[in-house]
Amino acid sequence: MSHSPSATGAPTRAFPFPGERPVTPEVVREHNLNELEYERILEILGRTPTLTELGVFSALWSEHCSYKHSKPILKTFPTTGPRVVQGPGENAGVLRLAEGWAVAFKIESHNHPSAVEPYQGAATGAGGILRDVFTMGARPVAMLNSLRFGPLDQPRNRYLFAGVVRGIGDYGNCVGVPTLGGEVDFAPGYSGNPLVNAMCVGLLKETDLITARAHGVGNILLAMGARTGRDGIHGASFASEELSEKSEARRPQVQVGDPFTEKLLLEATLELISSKLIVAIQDMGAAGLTSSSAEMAARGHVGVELETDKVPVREADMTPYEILLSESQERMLVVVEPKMVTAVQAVCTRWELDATPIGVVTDDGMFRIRHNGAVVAEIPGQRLVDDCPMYYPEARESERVKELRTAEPPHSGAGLPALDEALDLLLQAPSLASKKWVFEQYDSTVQGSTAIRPGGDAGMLHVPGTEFGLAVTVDCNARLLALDPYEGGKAAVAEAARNISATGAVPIGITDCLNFGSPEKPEVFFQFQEACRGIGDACRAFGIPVTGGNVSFYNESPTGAIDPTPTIGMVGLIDNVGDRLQSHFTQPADRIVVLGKARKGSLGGSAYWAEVLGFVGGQPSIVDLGAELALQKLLNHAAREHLLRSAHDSSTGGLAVTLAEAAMRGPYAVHGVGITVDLGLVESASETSDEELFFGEVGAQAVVSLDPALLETFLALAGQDKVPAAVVGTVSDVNENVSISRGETSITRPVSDLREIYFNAIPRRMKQGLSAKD
Amino acid sequence: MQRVAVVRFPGSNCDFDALCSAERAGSESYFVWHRDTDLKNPDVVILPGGFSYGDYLRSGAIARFSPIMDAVQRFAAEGGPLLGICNGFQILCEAHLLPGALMRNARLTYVSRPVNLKVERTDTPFTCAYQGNQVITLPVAHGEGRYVVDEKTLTELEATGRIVVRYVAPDGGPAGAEDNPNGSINAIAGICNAEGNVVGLMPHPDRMTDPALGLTEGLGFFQCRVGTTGSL
Amino acid sequence: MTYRAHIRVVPRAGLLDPQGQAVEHALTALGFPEARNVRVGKAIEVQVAAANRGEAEARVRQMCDKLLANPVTEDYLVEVEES
Amino acid sequence: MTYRAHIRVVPRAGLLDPQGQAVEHALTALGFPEARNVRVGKAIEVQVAAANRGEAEARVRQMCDKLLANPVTEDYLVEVEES
Ligand SMILES: Nc1ncnc2c1ncn2[C@@H]1O[C@H](COP(=O)(O)OP(=O)(O)O)[C@@H](O)[C@H]1O
Ligand SMILES: [Mg+2]
Repeated sequence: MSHSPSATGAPTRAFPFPGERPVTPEVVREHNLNELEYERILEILGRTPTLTELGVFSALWSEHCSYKHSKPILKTFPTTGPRVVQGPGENAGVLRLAEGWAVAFKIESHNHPSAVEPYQGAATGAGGILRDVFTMGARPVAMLNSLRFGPLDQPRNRYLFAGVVRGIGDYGNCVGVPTLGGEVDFAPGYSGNPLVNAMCVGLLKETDLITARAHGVGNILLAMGARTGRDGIHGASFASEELSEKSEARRPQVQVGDPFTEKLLLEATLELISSKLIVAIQDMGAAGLTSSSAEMAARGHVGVELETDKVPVREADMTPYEILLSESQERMLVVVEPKMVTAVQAVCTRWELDATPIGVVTDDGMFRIRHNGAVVAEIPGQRLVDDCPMYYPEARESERVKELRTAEPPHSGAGLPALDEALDLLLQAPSLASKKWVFEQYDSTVQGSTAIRPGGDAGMLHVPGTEFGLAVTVDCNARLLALDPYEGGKAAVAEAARNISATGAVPIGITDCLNFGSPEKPEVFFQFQEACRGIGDACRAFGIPVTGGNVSFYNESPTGAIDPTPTIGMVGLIDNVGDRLQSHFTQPADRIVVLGKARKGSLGGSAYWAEVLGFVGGQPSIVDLGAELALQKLLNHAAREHLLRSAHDSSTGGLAVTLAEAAMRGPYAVHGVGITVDLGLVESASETSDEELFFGEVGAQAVVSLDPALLETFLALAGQDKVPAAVVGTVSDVNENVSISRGETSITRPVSDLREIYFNAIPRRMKQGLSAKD
Repeated sequence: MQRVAVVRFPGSNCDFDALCSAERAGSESYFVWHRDTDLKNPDVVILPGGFSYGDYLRSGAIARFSPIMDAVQRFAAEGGPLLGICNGFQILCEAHLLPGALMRNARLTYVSRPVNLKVERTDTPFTCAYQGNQVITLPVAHGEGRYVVDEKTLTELEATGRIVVRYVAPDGGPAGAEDNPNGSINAIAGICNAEGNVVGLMPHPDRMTDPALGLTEGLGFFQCRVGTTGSL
Repeated sequence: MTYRAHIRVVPRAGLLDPQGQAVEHALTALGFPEARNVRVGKAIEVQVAAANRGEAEARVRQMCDKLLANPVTEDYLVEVEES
Repeated sequence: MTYRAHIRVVPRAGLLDPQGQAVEHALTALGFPEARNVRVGKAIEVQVAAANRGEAEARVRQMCDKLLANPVTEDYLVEVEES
């Protein structure tokens, strides 16, 4: 072993752990490190790494931890603003609210683990995002989830869907955090590579905010929570490769979640933070002890020395390599002043948790690991975390997509199904149908502050002891992104903002979960780059920051890359929860108003073409960010003034589906209501075909209902805010017909039939109760 | 002002909900940790909802042995008003303070939704604020809420009016399959002991007490004052 | 001596077993029509130190009576083997 | 012939078993300190019609592979007896 000084000047030396394999080119490849990266390692160490060191590098330099393909692009997001307390880079972003309150929120993917083991994969995904939020000192008050699966007619997809939903539910329900929203979409591209994105929202007093920066040379590192087993070793690099036979083979031992221990960790962590007993705390997530210790040290510009033999383990004779890379769940790494250790341990004991000293903060900047005294890894810490090579891959749009944008659906004119037939087909498509089957499995009322449950647009909670509330949503229409990633990226932010605004709240920030295929494919990287540009532009137009997020690349299965799916998680603020709007029609004789315009050529990438004509193509609508912003302002304004009885944003499926949803009302309403609507009155209706008018996905559209007596005031307000507003009809009595017309053509269906279709679409397909694994 | 003790087990997650519901109803409420042995002379004791000990093995099976439970048993035996909500109800059954058991929902999945309930007993310390046979809507959220009990006890419960709340149709009529969220026998949602001082139910009154939201149908469960029976 | 106890906790005969029914349906749907009377319960494995098998079994039964099975809804079977 | 199959589905060795852990702690607290390595899984009973015991067992194993056990997280044991 050479001892030539490393580039940092500090000579590093480490001895292979007895029995450890020597580092050969094959071993390097097994660790998903390329030549450039290995060269860099040799240069940093000035010698050949030990296997333990190689494992550490491969984990921290995996896409998941290093963002080596995405960092430059992510830098283009707007991340500042008057509310921003903590932007990207910490466990979660934090925005200032009022009265000393702040909100911490973050979204994470757990796609690959869920593809292998849906129940545990999804459960541990929920667990991880909860920890990201409570390690900031915030109490989790809401969860959301964004899911993608292949079509439900394949048993494997039903198995994954059922397992994922049960996993998310069992975990969040046990910890006691209400799930207030989410989305589920089904498309062929996700067979074999489902997406499981979980978002958590937490509340804290700004004074309790704590960051994961180790400091104070001589301070003690404590391992807190569950013992360390061989779970998920190399999960981080596993998440950073394509799913294949090979990855099946080197699949890490499955991580098993324990929500009970998580709940104890949550309470103990919040108590430790609010009582100011600790210096810093970080969850041992991807790459476990390695990333948590290395990142906390790098952020604080200090070194760490860990003694892996002191780490409480679940299984006999674990090697330092295994202990460092284990992804056992429900573990935290805590930095504590020596004089505080016993006080901290007392709190943990009360919550029936272990807290064991396993290392110290040092002043030499080294990431040093000892096992039974011997140094098995010694790496300059800052370089370990910061010096992974960055990549600027080629970006080129695929020719196929260009062609698809200009393609036309097979049938047209006479060949088209009747409009009411089309509406039925849309309402029974699992992607559009009610997600009751899903959200009934999630506790949505625990903590007693739920203002709006799943089933409308955004969810909402009341911040106890104040007047204000938070609205939360996750949205992404991947079909639009597949056809036009830039407009699709804008559309995802715009739809999330419409969902927030439809409740009367004002958008204040987003977190994003960027699910894409392999960035090494030019057409995928093009999608990534363009989608991010769209997201950034939309946020700038709306004046809201991106406070953090997560990148999930390599979502590829034998059938190729998934549709680009950058899920947008958005938080909104409503000054008085009493002003909130629901999305369903309530009172007979209320007037119905369509906000926004109809547009020619608004069927590109629409659900109508996809679900009814089986055609995915065309140019999606260009998102008019100015019109979106005007609509957001109007809805918020009208809610404040108590002018509206309901508001529902119009997106997938267009106006006909939006009106039907509002008329059917929620799953627990005894009956739906009838409506009589003439869409011919919508602005620019004359320029559109019936299909474009009824099912076009235009953007900047919403459907509201209100007391006739308030109509004039509201229309005046809409005029001021420059939002087209057309009084298109009225709400009739319960159980009557949903009748939507333009001139001669019309849809007329009993609302009870529509409810039957819409609410049973998914239960019908999931009947078998238990689905086989394949 | 009455004192309400809320017992916290590891895994309780509706402990704050119960505490602040009691406060909203004008009580002085405080937590008692499951390892304590003294309830600190309360007027009322609440076992809150949640997943005590993760609900591992059976809901409430492990919590029932917590050190505090001796004091709870004594409090109940002396006629003290004791309320078990959701997991609290499961613990009361495991501890034999109430008859029967709560098993996995008939549909096998966790169920979170609003349900319609008829308040059939209004002379308990927790329902005296409601009118006889009043129909209220409260949320349920549980995986193991299917009430089962042997024939003999069931007959006795019905005969002696010990069904406190029952799942019903929206119009107050007998529950159909859709109205009974877990397949409980006789659509039983909550019961009381022979003396009427111990009440357990699966639905969550503690989640419907926030005036700011205008959702206060559950507040009644926390409004009775010791000694009062019949409506306030 | 240490023994390994295999405990089966099953729903009381006569009691509705929705899980068993669901499994039976699924099996039929998957091409196992010959599967009948499916019951689903818990399998619990415990390692116990005891002077002899008889004592081991007696202790395990106490564990079942006290904690592992709910007499209202469940029956249990215990098998003990040397380990 | 009809046979009765007793299937035990238990968490894979090495995998965390939170439920087993919780039960073990509870047993210790309840005065059963001799209880160790507690694992909690599923006990499934199935009645099958088959030509002979060998076939019955083979079919039941197929049921386990296809539906009853999750190979990623669980191991299973099958015992078949005449009924
Ligand atoms: N996975 C899920 N978890 C919780 N709620 C969900 C989920 N999927 C959909 N929902 C809820 O169902 C309602 C409709 O969802 P969606 O069809 O995505 O509405 P939109 O198209 O307006 O975003 C929303 O309230 C949403 O929160
Ligand atoms: Mg919406």
